[in-house]
Amino acid sequence: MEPEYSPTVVDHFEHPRNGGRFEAGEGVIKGVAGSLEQGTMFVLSARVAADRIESVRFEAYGCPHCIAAGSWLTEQLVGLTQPELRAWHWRAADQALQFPMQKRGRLLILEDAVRALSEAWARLIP
Amino acid sequence: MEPEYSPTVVDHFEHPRNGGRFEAGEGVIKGVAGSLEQGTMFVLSARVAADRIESVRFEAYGCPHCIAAGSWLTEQLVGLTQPELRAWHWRAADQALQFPMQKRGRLLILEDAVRALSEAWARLIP
Amino acid sequence: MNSMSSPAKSAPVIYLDYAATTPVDPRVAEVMIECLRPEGPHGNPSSMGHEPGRRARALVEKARQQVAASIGARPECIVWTSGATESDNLAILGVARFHADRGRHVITARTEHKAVLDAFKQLEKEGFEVTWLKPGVDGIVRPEQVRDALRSDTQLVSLMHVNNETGVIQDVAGVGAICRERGVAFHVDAAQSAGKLPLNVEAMNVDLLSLTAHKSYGPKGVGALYVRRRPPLGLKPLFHGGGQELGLRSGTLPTHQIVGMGEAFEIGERDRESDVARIAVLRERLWQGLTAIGGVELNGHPSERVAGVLNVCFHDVEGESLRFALRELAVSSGSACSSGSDEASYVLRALGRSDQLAQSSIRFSLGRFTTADDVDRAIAIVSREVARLRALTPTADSNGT
Amino acid sequence: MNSMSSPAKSAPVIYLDYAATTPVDPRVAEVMIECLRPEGPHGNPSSMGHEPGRRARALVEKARQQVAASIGARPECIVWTSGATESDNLAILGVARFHADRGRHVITARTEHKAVLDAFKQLEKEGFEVTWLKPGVDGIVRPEQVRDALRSDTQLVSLMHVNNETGVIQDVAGVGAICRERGVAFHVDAAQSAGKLPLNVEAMNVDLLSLTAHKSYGPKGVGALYVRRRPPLGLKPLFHGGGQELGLRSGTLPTHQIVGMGEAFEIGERDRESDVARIAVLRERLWQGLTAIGGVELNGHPSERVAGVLNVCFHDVEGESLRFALRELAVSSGSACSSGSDEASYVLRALGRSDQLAQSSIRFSLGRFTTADDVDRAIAIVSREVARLRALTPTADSNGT
Ligand SMILES: Cc1ncc(COP(=O)(O)O)c(C=O)c1O
Ligand SMILES: Cc1ncc(COP(=O)(O)O)c(C=O)c1O
Repeated sequence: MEPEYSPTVVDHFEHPRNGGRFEAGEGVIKGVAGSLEQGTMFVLSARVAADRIESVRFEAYGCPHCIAAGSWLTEQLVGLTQPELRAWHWRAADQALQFPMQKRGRLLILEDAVRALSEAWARLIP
Repeated sequence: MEPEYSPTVVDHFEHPRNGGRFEAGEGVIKGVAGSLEQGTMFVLSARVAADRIESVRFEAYGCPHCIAAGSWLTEQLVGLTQPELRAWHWRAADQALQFPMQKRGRLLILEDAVRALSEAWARLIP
Repeated sequence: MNSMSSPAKSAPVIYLDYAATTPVDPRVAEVMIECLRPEGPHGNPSSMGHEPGRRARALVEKARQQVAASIGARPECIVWTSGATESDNLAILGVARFHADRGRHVITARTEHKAVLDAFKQLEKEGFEVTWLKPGVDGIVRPEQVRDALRSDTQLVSLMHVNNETGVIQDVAGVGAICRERGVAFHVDAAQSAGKLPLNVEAMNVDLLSLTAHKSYGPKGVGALYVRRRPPLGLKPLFHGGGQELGLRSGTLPTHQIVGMGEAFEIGERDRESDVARIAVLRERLWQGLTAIGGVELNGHPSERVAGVLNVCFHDVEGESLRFALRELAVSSGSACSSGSDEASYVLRALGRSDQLAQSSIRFSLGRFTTADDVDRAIAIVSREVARLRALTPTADSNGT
Repeated sequence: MNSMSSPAKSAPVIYLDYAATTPVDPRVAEVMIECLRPEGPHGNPSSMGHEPGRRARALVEKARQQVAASIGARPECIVWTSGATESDNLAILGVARFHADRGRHVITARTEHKAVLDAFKQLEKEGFEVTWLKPGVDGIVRPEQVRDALRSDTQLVSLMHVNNETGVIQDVAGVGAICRERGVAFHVDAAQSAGKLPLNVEAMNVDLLSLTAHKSYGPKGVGALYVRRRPPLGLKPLFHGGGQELGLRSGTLPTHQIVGMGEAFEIGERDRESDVARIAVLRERLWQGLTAIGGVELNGHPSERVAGVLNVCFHDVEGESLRFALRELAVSSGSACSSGSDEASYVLRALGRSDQLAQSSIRFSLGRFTTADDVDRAIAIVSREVARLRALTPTADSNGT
């Protein structure tokens, strides 16, 4: 059976928000997880100012749910503090995008990317 | 496969000549062979005058080839002498009506009826 | 060899062979034709990855519901096949082979369709023991016969609903109750009953039910097997491949055929009562006409029969000549389904008819498009020809030389 | 669960999935529709006792000649089936089971259609030993591989003519010569080659050949098996019943389906060269358009392939997203015939493609009704969507955390 995609997934897949990445530089952090070989990979990059995330970009390799999740996430993370970012949980994406059960593992890769992002931020702060 | 019938068979089957039998009486002879149970039966009856057959009637129970053979025979036997009748052979009917191979046995029943007719005639002559 | 078998007569033949196959209902033909058009749902129903495939699939699933509804089943219990022959084989060989280690005794009746008989003969070759039930002279197998034949190692009982030659109806619900009680799988060949009798797999306690479209105004070459799913019934497929139909029947699903069967079965069930009522009247009219000829007898039970079928034997007329004489009528002798053998019908023989009477039997089967005029012309032809042939039949006193 | 899978986009999809199934050619539909009309040949082709039956039979036999002529066979060697799945199973299980006592070794290739693979897997369960030949990266099994695999107890070799996923052509004549020399039965699945390549069972030394109508502009649900008759080849039927088709395949013959297949095959052979020439041009146009995108590779041999099929893998695009992005195109990934599983194509895996590349492969298959405009629109869509998705693909330097 063809997997079924919710309207939100279709919308983000068709019109991804904030695709791409920021040039490395002042206030730019990056979080990567997964790999092409694995079939799912996320690259998140964010520009932070003071203690909040200002904007986020994503790259993704994966199924439409993954592409949509990357896109969706870039909007969700804006304004978060570092502790808020660290607390981010995959369930938020699942609720919004209704991942099919057998694809949930891919959300954990997304969570890993967010965690990597928050760690990069942590490294930035001191 | 449906058995195939030659035009002669169809003609005689559709328009049997000389169906029925003569009332028993002076100069009337009868030859019977086969039975209903067997699936094939012929009753030949003939009116003889001097040393020739004057006319023949038939009854038959059997497949279309048999009905046709009975009908056809009534025309063939007219004018025969007793020795000629005795010499009658099933091949004549086979040639005229093209019996399928597996039905040839039924012609032997017809030959038996002719033989019985000729024997009845022989019994009449002395 | 001269070949000269087509009727030289001019009038079109009167079709009274609905039990062999029916014309496709124009309403059914219409929906099939839609499927065959360039703009039709030509995708492969297994190609769920694109719209043409999903469009075809949706139609297949709609038809599945139509067929399921007509037998009181859930749609997921319907497996599409190429016809009742395949359905019978899938049911019988499938269940017996799957459960072979649990028991090798199976039961059926001598008057079943060849598709059932020959599947059981195949099982015999594979080491199964078959009990061949003999019906009474009325053609009916009593449920007690089944009860008596059941053993601890019995795996399967197969009994047809309506006999294709005589139209006699079996008490499948009675047999179903016994089988269910004993936990034995029960298969019913319902090729001849769809659209003629109410069918309900639950009420009849049926585990497997064979259907075909072409006896019910649908297309030839498509059928279905109902397979009980709760509790699931193990079944070995007859052939293997793409895994369609839950692996029970691989092969590309023929959308137009399935759509035709669905429509035919929906119409068949919706119009069943009025169809049956009309056909029963015509059948009665035919029967009255035939009995008036004299020397005719009905084959099979006088009342436990479907409306459309009348199997009659004619005394004192040889079978082949009778059939040839009646070639303005499209009727049948023996089973039309077994390709034209000349043997006496094994079904009528099992009912105790002599070879000779069996051979002089004709099955008249009426259907949705039969008219009173068809029936009256048929009566006239039969009366004329039987009289003509009987006039040539030697009378009893001629016997012996 | 929200279900929301149908394309929201407006334009009708571009059908490039002819290898999954073709639309019915209007000329074929026309002769089929004639059969479905009330005044059509609605009799049962087995009812040789009456005119409606004989009329249907005559059409069935005419179609048999049409199909036979298209493969250089005598008509009596054609057995009607429900499609290539059944034909494959009848050939493979039929021959192996019939001759099981003479030897239990059989040979096929890993890239066969599921209908062949699964029939061989069934043989394994029945105690046969199967040699699974591995093709080269070009998809081709060399005849010498077959020669090397032959043993004294080899019963059967089965090799497809044209692969359904890649379009690659096998040297069946080469394999046929070897099998004939060694007296081993040789089966060819030609579902994908009829109307695309010349077919001659004599010249190719083929003993059994599977055909299906729905890949060649005929209806779904009908096929044929060519079975060599001189010397006769023993074959066990898959199912049993009325004894149609010389006992090899029981069941009422579906006149309209068979007539459709006959017409489709006659047209297919008559128009083959012009069809192929036209389609080859379109295929080349498509290939040029796709290579211009960059990062695309052809799957299978570059020239030993039929005109209509182009199986292409796209680097740096994930498969499921690619397919969803291309949903304005009716194309296929993996085999369309195995009901929509998400696994990587076993055919492409056998050709040495990684799971990932196999999953990012798309089969474009063109046919009689494909236009240059279809191709140009398809190129535009693929270019746009591949570029769009690749823009989101992380570049190599992002690896690692
Ligand atoms: C009772 C019964 N079972 C099975 C069949 C076989 O059906 P099909 O022709 O669809 O294979 C028929 C008729 O042919 C039948 O009358
Ligand atoms: C090579 C090949 N063999 C067999 C089949 C099965 O044919 P059918 O769908 O007619 O059963 C197909 C396609 O489905 C095929 O492409």
